[in-house]
Amino acid sequence: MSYSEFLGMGAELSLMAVIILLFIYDTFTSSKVGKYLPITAILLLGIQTLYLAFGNSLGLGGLNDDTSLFGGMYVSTNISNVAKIILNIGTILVFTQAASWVKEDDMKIRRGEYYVLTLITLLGMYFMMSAQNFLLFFIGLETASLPMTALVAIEKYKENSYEAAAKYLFFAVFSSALMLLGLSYIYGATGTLYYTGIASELTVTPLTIVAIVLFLAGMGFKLSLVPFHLWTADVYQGAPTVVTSYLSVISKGAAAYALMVALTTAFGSGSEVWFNVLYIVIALTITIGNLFAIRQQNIKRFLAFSSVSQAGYIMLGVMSYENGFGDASLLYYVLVYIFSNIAAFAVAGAIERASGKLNINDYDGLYKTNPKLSVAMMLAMFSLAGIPPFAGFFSKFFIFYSAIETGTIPMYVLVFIALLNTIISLYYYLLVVKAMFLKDNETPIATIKSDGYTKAVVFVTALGIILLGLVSCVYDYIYNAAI
Amino acid sequence: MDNNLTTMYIYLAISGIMFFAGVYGFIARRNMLAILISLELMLNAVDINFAVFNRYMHPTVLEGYFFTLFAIAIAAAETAIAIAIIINIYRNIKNIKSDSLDKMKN
Amino acid sequence: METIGSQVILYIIAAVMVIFSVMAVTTKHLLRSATYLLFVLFGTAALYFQLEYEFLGAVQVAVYAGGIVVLFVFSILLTQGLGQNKEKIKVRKLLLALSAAIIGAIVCGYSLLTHIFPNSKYDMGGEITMERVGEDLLGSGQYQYVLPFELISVLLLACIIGGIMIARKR
Amino acid sequence: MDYSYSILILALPLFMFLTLALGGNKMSQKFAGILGTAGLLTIAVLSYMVAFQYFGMDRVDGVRDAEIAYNFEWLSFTDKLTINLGILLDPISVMMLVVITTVSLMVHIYSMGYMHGERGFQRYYAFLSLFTFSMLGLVVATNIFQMYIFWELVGVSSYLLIGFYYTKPSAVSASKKAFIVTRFADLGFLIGILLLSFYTETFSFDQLTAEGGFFLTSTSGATFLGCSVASWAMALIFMGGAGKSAMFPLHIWLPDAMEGPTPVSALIHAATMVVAGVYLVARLFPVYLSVPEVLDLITWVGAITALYAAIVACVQSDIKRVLAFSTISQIAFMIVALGVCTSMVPSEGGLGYMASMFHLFTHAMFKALLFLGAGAVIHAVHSNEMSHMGGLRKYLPITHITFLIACLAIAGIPPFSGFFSKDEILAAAFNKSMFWGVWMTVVAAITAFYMFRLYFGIFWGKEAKHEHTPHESPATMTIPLIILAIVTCVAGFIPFGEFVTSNGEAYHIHLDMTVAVTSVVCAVVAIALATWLFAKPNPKPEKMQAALPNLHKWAYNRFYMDNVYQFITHKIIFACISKPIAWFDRHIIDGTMDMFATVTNSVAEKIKGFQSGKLQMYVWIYIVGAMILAVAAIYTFVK
Amino acid sequence: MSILSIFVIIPILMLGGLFLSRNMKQIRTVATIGSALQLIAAIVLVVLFCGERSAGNTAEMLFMVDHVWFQALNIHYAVGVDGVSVAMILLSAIIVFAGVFASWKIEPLPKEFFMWLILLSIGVYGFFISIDLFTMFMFYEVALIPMYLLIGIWGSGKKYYSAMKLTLMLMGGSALLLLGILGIYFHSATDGNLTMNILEIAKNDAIPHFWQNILFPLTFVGFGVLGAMFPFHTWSPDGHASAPTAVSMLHAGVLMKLGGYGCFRVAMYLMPYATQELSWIFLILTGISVFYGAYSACVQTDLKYINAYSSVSHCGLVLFALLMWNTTAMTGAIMQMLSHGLMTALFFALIGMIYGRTHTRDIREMGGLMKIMPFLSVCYVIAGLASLGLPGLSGFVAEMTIFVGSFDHTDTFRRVFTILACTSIVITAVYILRVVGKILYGPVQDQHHLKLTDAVWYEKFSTIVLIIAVAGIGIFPLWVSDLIRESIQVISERIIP
Repeated sequence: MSYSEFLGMGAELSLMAVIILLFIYDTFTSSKVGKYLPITAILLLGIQTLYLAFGNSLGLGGLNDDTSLFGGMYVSTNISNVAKIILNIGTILVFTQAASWVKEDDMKIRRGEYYVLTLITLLGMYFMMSAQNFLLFFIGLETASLPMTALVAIEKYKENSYEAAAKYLFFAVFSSALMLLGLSYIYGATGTLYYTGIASELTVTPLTIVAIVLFLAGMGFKLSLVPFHLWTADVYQGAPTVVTSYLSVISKGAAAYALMVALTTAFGSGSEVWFNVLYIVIALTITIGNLFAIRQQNIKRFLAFSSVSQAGYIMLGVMSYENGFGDASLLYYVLVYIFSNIAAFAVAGAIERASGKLNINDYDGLYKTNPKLSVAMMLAMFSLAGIPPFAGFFSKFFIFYSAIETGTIPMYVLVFIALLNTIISLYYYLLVVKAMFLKDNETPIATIKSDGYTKAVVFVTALGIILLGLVSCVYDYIYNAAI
Repeated sequence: MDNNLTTMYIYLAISGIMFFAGVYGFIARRNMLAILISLELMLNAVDINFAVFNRYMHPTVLEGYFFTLFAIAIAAAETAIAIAIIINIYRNIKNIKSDSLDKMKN
Repeated sequence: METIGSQVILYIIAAVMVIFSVMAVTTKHLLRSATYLLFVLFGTAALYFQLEYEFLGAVQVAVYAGGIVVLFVFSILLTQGLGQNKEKIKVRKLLLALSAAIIGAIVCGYSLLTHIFPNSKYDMGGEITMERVGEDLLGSGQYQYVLPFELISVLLLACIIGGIMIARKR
Repeated sequence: MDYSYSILILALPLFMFLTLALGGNKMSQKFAGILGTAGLLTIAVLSYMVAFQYFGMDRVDGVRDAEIAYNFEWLSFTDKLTINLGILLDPISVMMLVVITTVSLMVHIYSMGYMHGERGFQRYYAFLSLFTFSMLGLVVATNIFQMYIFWELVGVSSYLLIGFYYTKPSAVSASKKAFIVTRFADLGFLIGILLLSFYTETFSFDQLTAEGGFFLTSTSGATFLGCSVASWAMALIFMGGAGKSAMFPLHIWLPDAMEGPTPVSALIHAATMVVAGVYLVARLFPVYLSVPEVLDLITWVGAITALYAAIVACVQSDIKRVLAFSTISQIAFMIVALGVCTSMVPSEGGLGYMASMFHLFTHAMFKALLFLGAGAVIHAVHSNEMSHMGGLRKYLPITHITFLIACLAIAGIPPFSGFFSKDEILAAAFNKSMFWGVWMTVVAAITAFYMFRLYFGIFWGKEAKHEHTPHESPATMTIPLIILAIVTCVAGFIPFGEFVTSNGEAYHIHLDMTVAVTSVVCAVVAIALATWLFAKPNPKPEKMQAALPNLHKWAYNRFYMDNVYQFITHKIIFACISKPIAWFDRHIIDGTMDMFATVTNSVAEKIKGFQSGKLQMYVWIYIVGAMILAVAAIYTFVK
Repeated sequence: MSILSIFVIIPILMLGGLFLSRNMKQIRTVATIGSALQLIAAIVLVVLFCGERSAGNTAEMLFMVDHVWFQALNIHYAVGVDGVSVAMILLSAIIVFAGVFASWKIEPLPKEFFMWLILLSIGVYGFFISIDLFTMFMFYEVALIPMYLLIGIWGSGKKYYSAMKLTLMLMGGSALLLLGILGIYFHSATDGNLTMNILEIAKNDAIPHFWQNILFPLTFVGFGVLGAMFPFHTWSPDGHASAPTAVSMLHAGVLMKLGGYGCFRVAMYLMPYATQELSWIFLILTGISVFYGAYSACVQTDLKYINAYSSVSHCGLVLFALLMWNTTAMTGAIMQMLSHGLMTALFFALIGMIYGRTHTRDIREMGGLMKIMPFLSVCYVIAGLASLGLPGLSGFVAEMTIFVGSFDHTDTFRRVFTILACTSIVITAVYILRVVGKILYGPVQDQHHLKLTDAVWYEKFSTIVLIIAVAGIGIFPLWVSDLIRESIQVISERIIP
């Protein structure tokens, strides 16, 4: 029993430290000092991110490449470290976005909880991504989803918030029950829950097929893959915008990475099964997500369906697990997606807070009154749609690139379906642009005075959207970690 | 087929029936607490699976055993949160019917 | 290991569990549902005992039967007025639910039955001593679970925070 | 020999065009007119110099060598096929230079009076210069593609000049018609060029017409629809010529083209541009000789046109139209003359070539004179209709005399120039066969008839009422008339055969007395008939008209050729092709594209219901979806 | 840093300058100076290029620069030009320059307008200089998307619909393209050294025939959509009709050329086998385009629709000629691109100016404009004459080169289509003269029009620049054709077995 192994988990320990510090800070400070909580959270997380990024090269320890701890239950690699950094960046952005929200009277008393719970979900995701054992994976997953329920319900007296929370919770538990069923079959068939063990024991029988499908269904819930996505729109709409943006990017990104690790490591010998199931699921996800998005009027629902279809694109990276580009492209996609989606949610959130308006129609003529927000929103839309020179184009291209590299005709077909869907998606993204730039409005939303945090997040995300693609070092960084 | 295996199937059958009874309840019941009860059935059924597989198939190490143990804890945590939310809903709208949760739709 | 007696007991437990789990989801009275659930949970504990997982059975009884069901009962009493505790199920919904359950059951049953399990190694496990449970739970090697144990403590903490935050008045 | 100054013949008019077009608005009308005329005078002088120099040159081996004064590469398609721009001087091109510059000079002078005070006077002179440039470029072309280029340019200048009165709808539609019809013909020309050049791998005239059957050897064997490629190519090229020269059935644009100012009609639609077709055939004559079936076709087209136009001319009342049909008919004479040739040697069946060129030359002069005279008449009475004229000889003495001279010339009365040239044509036709001889003699007679009908109708007959007394035109207009009349009188005595023959050898013109006498007798009879009918006001014409109502009606309506075209363009091309295509595009093609959008949208609308907001429904879909996937996977992967 | 990158850098600097501009004057200054610099750079490029060539530099592409961009994915920022790209760059520079003047008084949001316009031009230049498939594709899409806003904000008529349709259809094309490009890339070498560099792909010539037959249609149709190939042309009439003047100019003048350029640079150059195998299908389609566009134009009543269909016809001719894959026809195709670009830009500029005055584009409601606005009318006639192929203007040389080249095929199929294509020149004359006759000539239709004024200086400047270019090519075609031919030869020799 050597507990020194805990010291090998630099990422998780440092995050835990951040959580504890924030917890103490929130609990034991007066409200006067307490108002600095947002910036403290951002700074602490920032420091932790820096540690993740540079700790190794500075010799701080705890971040060794390819550490396998606790009897192979936990593995930290360069690429998982990069994935954590990416999630951290996203979380920092969300926190920045949240800063002006938690200052509101209603939220003031719950801001401590907000930060602590969010970071705990993040911790759960860390474990989910580093897990090499389905028990740890499952606990990580639950750590990521159960506090999330509380977060969804955080504006608990708002009409939609509790409804969203209930839906999310029931759906989450139901899906984890199904996933557990699947895992139990896996366990029954292979006799172990360690990824490596499963990989060597797994044979394709009806039982394992059902197990894999159920596992996919469980993860499909987190990623909002069709047909497991139906909660998405309702929850996104009902949850506070800040939580929605966290839910739509960070949680999704973590799940995508964790799913990829699980599928490629544990279910590697059953790859033909999940490959084909995922194939159908991706095609459905991209298409159905888009079809639903077309008709949405509420911007948050709209973004929900858009994120459904984006999840399909992310999964294309999983499909190309065989080559080195798959995980790099997936993570890069997630990173770009984080920036684009947070930009969109930040703008939507700012407008919602200032005017209470959430309908796309209300955005008519927005450019006249709020040019900067409109431009940021437009960049986000273009990036999501994959228009160059914005980052979304690069991430889409790379994900298609990695998907096609497998070289089979079905992958060409799948990419083709995805490409056709980019056209549909462009249509509805342009609807937003149209509302903001093209339409005239008698009573446009009045000019919004944003505070520094909102400005910062909009600026940083917009900058990210422009630069992430053009500057190749980002992708290279991820790719070098992946190989 | 060896006897033990038959017994295992009995266990699996029980858990299976429990699980899908839970599924039935989840979809059919209107009361959120009833739905929660159904969920408990499902989780419980899965726990049985793990324990049974551990005992009958792979008894040398206790993986299923511990999975069950942790799953029970998670189920408890989940119930706590769920009940908190249900109570919150009750406080807001004075009922906990699942069909009242359809304010948000297309 | 298998004795006639234990077989008979198993069948009885099985019958009880099946009946009560079905009744738990079909009865119209919520309180009865909770009670039936309690029986099922006890039945599960009994199964664990049957499998010679005594510790597991004990935890089951303590956590589930002792904790969760009580929680259920309280919240049922809290949220249900006396007249409200009956509910009707629409036929359409019933059919939907049934179809889902039956399809699922058939798929899972088929897959379980067609899977060729190796011969049972029931006897190789031996008795689970508390020492072993303790060591495995807090050990850091393979098949030892200190990390999940620590993590789940965080999870429970988060759930407490979340639960309080939602349930408290402010 | 140095012909380097000949470049000025092309450069000057282009320069004039640019000057007048860009700076015209800044100039006074008078200055513009004088500038244009002076420029043209210079060009004319240069052309005469070229003619003197060229024809003064000694023959080599009995023929005049073609001189290529300039030839530079303009555009190269392949290694072999290059468009050169250059100046080719040979007997016919030099002859054409003289004709064009002379007539153009006359027209320039004449227009100063005729167009005096018109809005857009400067533009008019600019266009005239453009036309002169294009026409000169056409005749000196060294290769068929250069010819095509200038061919198009003359088409455009013609278009611009016909539409000079652009506020007049009839002028606009006439110009459009002229351009499109000739453009259609040019399509044939172009395809012909493509065919020809593909097989011969050259555009250049001297290679195409080189002796030794260069053309034939390279195309032998290739056939299409029963005719050799050579025949097709040459027939298509002739189609271009037929369009420009208003041969039946592509003639319909020319009568309408009379909407342009009358001097323009004189220059373009009588003397120069319309003979481009004849020139084209003459230019490629050695090649045509190698495809006799095409020559037959040419003869037939020419003969039919000649007869058709002559008949129609008999009943038209608009004097410019009569002249237009007369032009068509006369050009057809030249075409027939070329068509009846059977060899390169003038004395052995190659007479027609010389005759054709000769007639081209004389016709240019007297037809220009006729048009300019008609212009003077119109200038005086402000109308084109014969019914508004009559008895004008008193008021317009100079015009009257010169017009009469021209009429006699065209009727083929000696000693006027038309007699000599027409006589050669008839002789050539008789040489070919009796049939063609008789046919053309008849047409010649009809020519005399309608010309004198016209003459009497204008200058004799019943005097129409005039708002103010007609008066003779100013000197700028009469001087060209007089000059041209003089030329008409003497041109017949030019020993044309010395200069221009099919093979370049000198040929001494001698009259074939039988032919000459016959034709003169026929002409005189026809003139007498016209005199009897039209010299004095009398009811005889109406009676004749009543006697042959259908013929008159058909002839008057030009045998409904315009209606046929109208039908084809409006009812078939516009209504049956364009409109359906446009409809198809908007509704089927575009509709399909829109349909993708509509279908997507309506599918989105249809499936909206799945997002019902009901948690349990969601879960149902979730689990059933998962199970379906599982079943599908089991079905696929478990054998 | 090569001269080529200047074409991307100048517009980027312009974007910055526009961003900082405070008033109309500054905006105009930036736009004018920037576009003039581009034009100068383009001319300098032509001179340098010709200089290099005459100095005996026979490399396929000149001024090549290659920076590694995404190492792992073999994506480079690689630029280089041959004669064709040089010609296209010059074309773009001229049209952008004229376009700036044509939108001198654009309202509302002038700053944004110019910024989008310049962004569009970045895409165009970038596309023409790229020799890396990825950068090429990226610039291609950069050029497409500003169209949506440019039409949507500054357009007229049913602009939302048109803008959306245009964008979506073109994006549909680029979806096919992306698939094609990836396919090409992954078959670009047999030895595993995959490359995105067009020259290297061509050198390797490793794409299996089976894949060529799949990828060729993808890329060809992908680019063909932008080249207005039947039946994917319907964005063009609506799009052009709704677009503001400068945008129509740029779009018809330059953007549609991206399609043709891409067709031969990517589809045909890289997949010679499939070009031979499949060209007949596309010959039929493009042949239909030529014919169909011309006939449709005959009965339209909206000036811009007429021109749009005319563009369909002319651009159809470009693709048609490319598919004839011999040096002459392809040279003609490129010249037709130049010619069509210039004259359509001229057309759209004039239509915009006329529309700005009369507020109608319906030819039935106009007449006698020659009297009212002689300058514009004369220019319109010149544009018309160029369009119907008058010698001395650019249309003629291009069309003739095409026809002579196309006729070089002896098989009946191609012969017949060539002759059909030839007939389009007659139809062109019909619809051009119809418009000229209706709106410029004849009596004045609407008495209100009598008060209208003729062009002002910036409008005149814009049109004159274009007319000079049109006439320049028309009168001195040899240097253009020589410039293009050398580069085309390399490509056509790959295709011709």
